[in-house]
Amino acid sequence: MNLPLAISETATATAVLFYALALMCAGSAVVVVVSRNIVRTAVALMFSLVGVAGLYFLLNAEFLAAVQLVVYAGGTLILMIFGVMLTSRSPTSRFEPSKSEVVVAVSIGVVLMVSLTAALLHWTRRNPPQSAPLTGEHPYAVAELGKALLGDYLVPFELASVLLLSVMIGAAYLAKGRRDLP
Amino acid sequence: MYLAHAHLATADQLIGRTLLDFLNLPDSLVVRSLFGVVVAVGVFVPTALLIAMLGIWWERKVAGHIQSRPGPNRVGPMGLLQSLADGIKLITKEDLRPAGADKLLFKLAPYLVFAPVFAVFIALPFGPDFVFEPRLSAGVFWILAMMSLEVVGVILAGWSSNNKWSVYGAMREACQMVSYEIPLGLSIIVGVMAAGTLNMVELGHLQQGGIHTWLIFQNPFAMLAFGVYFIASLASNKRAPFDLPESDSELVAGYHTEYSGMRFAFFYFAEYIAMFVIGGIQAGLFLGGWNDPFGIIGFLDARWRPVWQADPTFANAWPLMLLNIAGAGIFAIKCILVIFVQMWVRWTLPRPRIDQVLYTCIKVLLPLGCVLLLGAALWQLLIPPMPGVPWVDYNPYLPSDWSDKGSLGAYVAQMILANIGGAVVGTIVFWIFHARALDPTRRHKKRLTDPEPILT
Amino acid sequence: MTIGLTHFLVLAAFLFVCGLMTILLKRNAIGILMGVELVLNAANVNLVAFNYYQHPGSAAHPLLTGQIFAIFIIVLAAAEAAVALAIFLSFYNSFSTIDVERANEMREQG
Amino acid sequence: MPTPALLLLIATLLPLASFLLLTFVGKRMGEPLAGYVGTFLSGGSMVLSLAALAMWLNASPGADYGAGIGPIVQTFAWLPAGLSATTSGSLEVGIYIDSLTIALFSTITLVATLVHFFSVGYMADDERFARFFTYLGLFCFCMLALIIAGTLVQMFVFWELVGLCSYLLIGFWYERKSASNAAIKAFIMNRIGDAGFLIGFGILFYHLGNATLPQIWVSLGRAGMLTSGEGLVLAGGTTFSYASLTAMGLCLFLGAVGKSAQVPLHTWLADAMEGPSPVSALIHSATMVAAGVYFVARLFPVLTIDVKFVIAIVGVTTLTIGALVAVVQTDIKRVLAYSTMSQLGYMMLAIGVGSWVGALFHLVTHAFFKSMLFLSAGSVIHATHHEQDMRRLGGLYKRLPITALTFGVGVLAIAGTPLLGGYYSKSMILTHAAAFGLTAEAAGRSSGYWLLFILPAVMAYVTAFYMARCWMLTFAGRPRDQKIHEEAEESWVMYTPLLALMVMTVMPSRYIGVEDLVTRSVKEAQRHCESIAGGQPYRGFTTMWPVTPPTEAKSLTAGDVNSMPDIEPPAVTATVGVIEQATRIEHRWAFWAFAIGILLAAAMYLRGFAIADGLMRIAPLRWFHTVLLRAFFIDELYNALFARTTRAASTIIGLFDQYVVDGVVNAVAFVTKQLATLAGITDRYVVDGVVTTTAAFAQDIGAAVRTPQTGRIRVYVTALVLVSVLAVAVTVFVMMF
Repeated sequence: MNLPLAISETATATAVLFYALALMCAGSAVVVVVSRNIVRTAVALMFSLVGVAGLYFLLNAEFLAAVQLVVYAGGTLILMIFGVMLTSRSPTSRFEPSKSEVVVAVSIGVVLMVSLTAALLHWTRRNPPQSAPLTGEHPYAVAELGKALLGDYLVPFELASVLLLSVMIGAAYLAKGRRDLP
Repeated sequence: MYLAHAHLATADQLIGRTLLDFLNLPDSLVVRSLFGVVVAVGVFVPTALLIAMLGIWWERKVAGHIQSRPGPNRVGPMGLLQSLADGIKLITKEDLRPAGADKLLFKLAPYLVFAPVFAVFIALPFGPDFVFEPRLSAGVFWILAMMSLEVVGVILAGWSSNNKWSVYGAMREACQMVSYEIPLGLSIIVGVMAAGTLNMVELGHLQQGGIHTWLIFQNPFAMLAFGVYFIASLASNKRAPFDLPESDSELVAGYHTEYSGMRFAFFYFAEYIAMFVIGGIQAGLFLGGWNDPFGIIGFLDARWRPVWQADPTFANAWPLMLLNIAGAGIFAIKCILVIFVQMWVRWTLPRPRIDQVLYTCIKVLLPLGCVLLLGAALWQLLIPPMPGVPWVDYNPYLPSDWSDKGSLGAYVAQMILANIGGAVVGTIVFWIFHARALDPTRRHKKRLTDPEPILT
Repeated sequence: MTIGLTHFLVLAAFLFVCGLMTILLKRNAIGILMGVELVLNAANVNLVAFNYYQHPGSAAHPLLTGQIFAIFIIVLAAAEAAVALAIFLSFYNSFSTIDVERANEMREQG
Repeated sequence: MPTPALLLLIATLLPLASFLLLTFVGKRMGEPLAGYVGTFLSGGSMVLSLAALAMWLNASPGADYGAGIGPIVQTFAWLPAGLSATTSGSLEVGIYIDSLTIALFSTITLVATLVHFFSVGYMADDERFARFFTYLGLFCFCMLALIIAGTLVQMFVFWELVGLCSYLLIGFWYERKSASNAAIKAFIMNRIGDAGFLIGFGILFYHLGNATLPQIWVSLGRAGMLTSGEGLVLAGGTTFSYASLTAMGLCLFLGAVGKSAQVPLHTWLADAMEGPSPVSALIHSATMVAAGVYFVARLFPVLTIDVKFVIAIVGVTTLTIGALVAVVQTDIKRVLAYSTMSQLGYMMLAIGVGSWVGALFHLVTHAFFKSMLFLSAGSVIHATHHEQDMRRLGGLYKRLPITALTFGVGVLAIAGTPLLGGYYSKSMILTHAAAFGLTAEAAGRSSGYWLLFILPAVMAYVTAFYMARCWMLTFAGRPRDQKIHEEAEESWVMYTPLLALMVMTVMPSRYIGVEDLVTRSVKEAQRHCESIAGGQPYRGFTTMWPVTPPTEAKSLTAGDVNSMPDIEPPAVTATVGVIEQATRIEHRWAFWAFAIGILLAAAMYLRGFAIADGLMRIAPLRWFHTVLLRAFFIDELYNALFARTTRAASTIIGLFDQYVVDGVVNAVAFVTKQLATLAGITDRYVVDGVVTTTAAFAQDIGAAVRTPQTGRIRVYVTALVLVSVLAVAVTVFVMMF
């Protein structure tokens, strides 16, 4: 339903969407940190990943968003939940971190967040964006991505395929376990 | 590439603009958002529910006929309202929650199953303009992504039920789904490669020149890829014979053993809507989308659309609207045919073991998919396909148009393949009716299993 | 209000911090892996946002470096998750637990 | 892509498909299905090649390719790598297809298919049946890819790969020590040659980059007309001096020496007969060893005069040694191996004297009759349960009539009987050698140049003799081992390919167009080079070198002028007389070689070894026999030169080590020991005190430091993160304020 709209309205729509998605990402990320149940952690992570996929949509990276959903949410996360199922004796098994660890981790987090935010604000004030984002029809069509992947980035692409092959073999070998031993 | 950009730029505007003009509403963000919500709630939700209910009814009818019994026939004409009655029963049922279940996840899971399947409707093209978001440049991939999210809900349902059968179902679903996504993706790529686009609307327009321009008949590998996709989609939607996650003879009801009432209904709805969606992908990607086998819709579309684009008034819009409605009907028929085959398979074939299911995927479908991908790529390299949109850039029936662009080989090959495909389907249909005609039980008017009439 | 690069960067920073804290706090190995995934996602958001706002290229030749980096990172993350889970399974087979605190056999005892 | 090129590419890839298929499911297919699958795919390759041949011969007049019209040259960017300045910056691969390519494709695929089929019978009951066909498939793919290659990079890659296949197949029965030794020997000998190839290729690459064959021909086309001290000025302005051209040519030729078993790297070929007979037929007679000749022929325009002279000399030496040694061998396959070596020498000689067409013509005819001979020998060996020694054979024509027939036809062909394949090519080579002598004489050169005609002519008699001897000893006379004789039987799987090859040999090669094809390929290459060079006449293929510098009046065409009416280089008229004269000389001196040699052998070996044993009583002959039997002691020479010297050197170094070095070391040790005693006393009292104190200190520190080494990974991670975060925080705040 994309009729030509005034710029300000588009910006408002983007802002609304961004804050909604950001809330989803950040909220689920907090749940990931806080939750004591590993399966709930995984679910929260899924929401966070889906939120990031939404952000990709906002950034005109449709294909990347779909990749994020297929590979991360549909593949990696399932794998992790599968791992959880295989490795936990009871669904409620949980290991609590100690009080001191919580204190240390939280203080690290706060310090890092504060310093990163400060640096970011500092940096953006110094370096305002030079070029405006592209708008209009299909600025990042999938075809362009495909051409880039099989053109300029051919060698990394091939390397990644080799890596995946070796990972596949390695993972299969590791997970097979040592059945020859008693 | 052969992007039908001129079409896309306006495709989404036909309905929106015409309606806004008709209702005399201003074009603003609020109105547009409201419009989107109205379409989603007022059109898609009822459509989805209707599809699911009709699907459930039809499944029971098909099962009945395959097993030589009539199926539901008491509630409404031909038992059509049976699903509605079941729905009412489910709503009024108690919503049970097993002790020791993870309450939050247990409640969340049905929605997680249902929501992604519903989200697929964003990209499904019911007609050249009956699409919620026509400019989704990664449309096919988006559908794949959404279908792969569904599995999370299934796994959580199984896990949170705190029931061994459910967990087994969930684990089976996990490994089955993660494995089958690979042949699924590979076979889709074969189709996509023949077209050169991922956008569902573009795919539809590229196939509007009659049956021989449908992507399934682009090359022999696409035909086989269609088969691979069909099998893999059965598995990824946990349809029989790959219904291991809920296999009722061993796992009670698998991952949804503990569910009842409306939450159970959600799982059921999701399954039947997913069947429709899978049919929709097959129709849109391989079977010509909303187009009829003779290319009439495409021909009219190519005639009328420029008129409307030049002068976007309601008078010029309604022929296109009618065309869309016809297209939606054809699309639905194609989906229903695919669903019928799914059901046919379900009520015919026995269920394999989980290791056989994975064997089928890893050692049969996956290598086959790779070979098909390679073969399709080579085929296209050797026999260049026809570039451009049928009826817009060329006449799909005129060999001279094809040979002008050096694609005469593709014309011949596609014509041959289309005839082969038609012959195969025709043979199967003939055989079915032939077998029905020979069925001894049909000679009697009344079957042994027919129910006694209810005496009033 | 216009959404700019800074918004995305701050969000990514927050995700990064959350991921880091997950790594620090979880004793379940798979939980740690999830933290790593969160960290990688934060980096991806950064890359794509930079691509969109700082180096979009021209309409005729859009630059896609950031997106391509992100794709590679997703691929690598998937590979890493596969290997890590295989290691965890084998760890679980030897220790009957997934608690990384128990993996301290390399330490000199006593 | 033009259709013939496409067909040939698919024909190249089919054996690869066979290789891949059999690698993965070959064992499951088992015997004999795996063999038939390999045969089928190879046969498909053959059909495609023949189809390409037909299309090639009937190319439409308007096309820019076809027999006598022009080659198909296509290049593809393979890897965007920014490698060289002369090409588009990416490593390119390409194909070069002319009549020669297609002729060789047809030959190779035909022989390969028949060998595949033969092997189904020959390798029956072998435990690695499928593996054999896997290797054969890989070899065929590499060989065809080598033939179709358009750049030297590709040539090198597939050159090495055919070497690998040769190694694998020679050592196929690696349980036998001799087989695995022979494989290693072949590999090492080839490695010496390949080192030369690589160096030569490096010189070429330095000057021209990764150029395609026509580019090389055009850039260096005048190499054959240079005299020492001159140089070629390349397009980039750099100069390719005569010295480096010669060095390049010699190095590249060294590669061919290794592969084609020329002196001095020839010793591996006879040992390579340890491999199964079909392998000998395919690799070590028809295809791989001929690849060296093919390679040198492809590089013909860039060879300088000196290089060609060396090639001619090496060729003559090889053919002489091979023929002489073959006379006394008693192992049926070794006779054939030395004969192969000798025939390859003929080809090399032909290239050396500028008879480009003769060399490649002979290559093709030789491929047919020699693979037939080897397969016949294989049939004999199979029938006699792996008996290869002719002293225990004899009289087999009764048991193996068809094999005797095909072997006999092969003998006639190689001896140069008129109307058979070998006659035309051999007489062409000899004619050109004679023409070479005539030209040299006319130019006032030494009469030693006539040796390049005399030795080959004499060896033609010897060739007929030893081949006839081989036939007589195997098939004629009385059986010398009754048991072997009675058990011998031939089967249809084995003799069907033999008959097919016999048809190819009996058909007069001149009239089935082999020579014509080869001749036309020169014309195609010339036309293509001329179109690249902007219409200038190109004479890289048509110079004959002893007349230097080749002025317009004296230069000669390489091929038989009469069969190349379309090419009219300026010097044709001047050469007609020479060629005719040379033909007369050749007819007078070498025409009856086949009859004389065969009759002599028939007379001598009619009663087995009786006459030969009589001759052996004469001492000088016996000595000569020993020299020949041990192949001029070249293996022993290498052993003495290289192996023994190395061993002797190591012994000497060992002695030096033992007495000189050890003595010094011992003396030093003694002194050290005395000093150490002194130092020890100091140590115990002074240093130890300090050390003990330090150690105690270090231990305390270590204990303190060890505390955080908990072995718990999360603690480490926390510490790591803590420090990094602190660093980030400090940096940020320093930056801001």
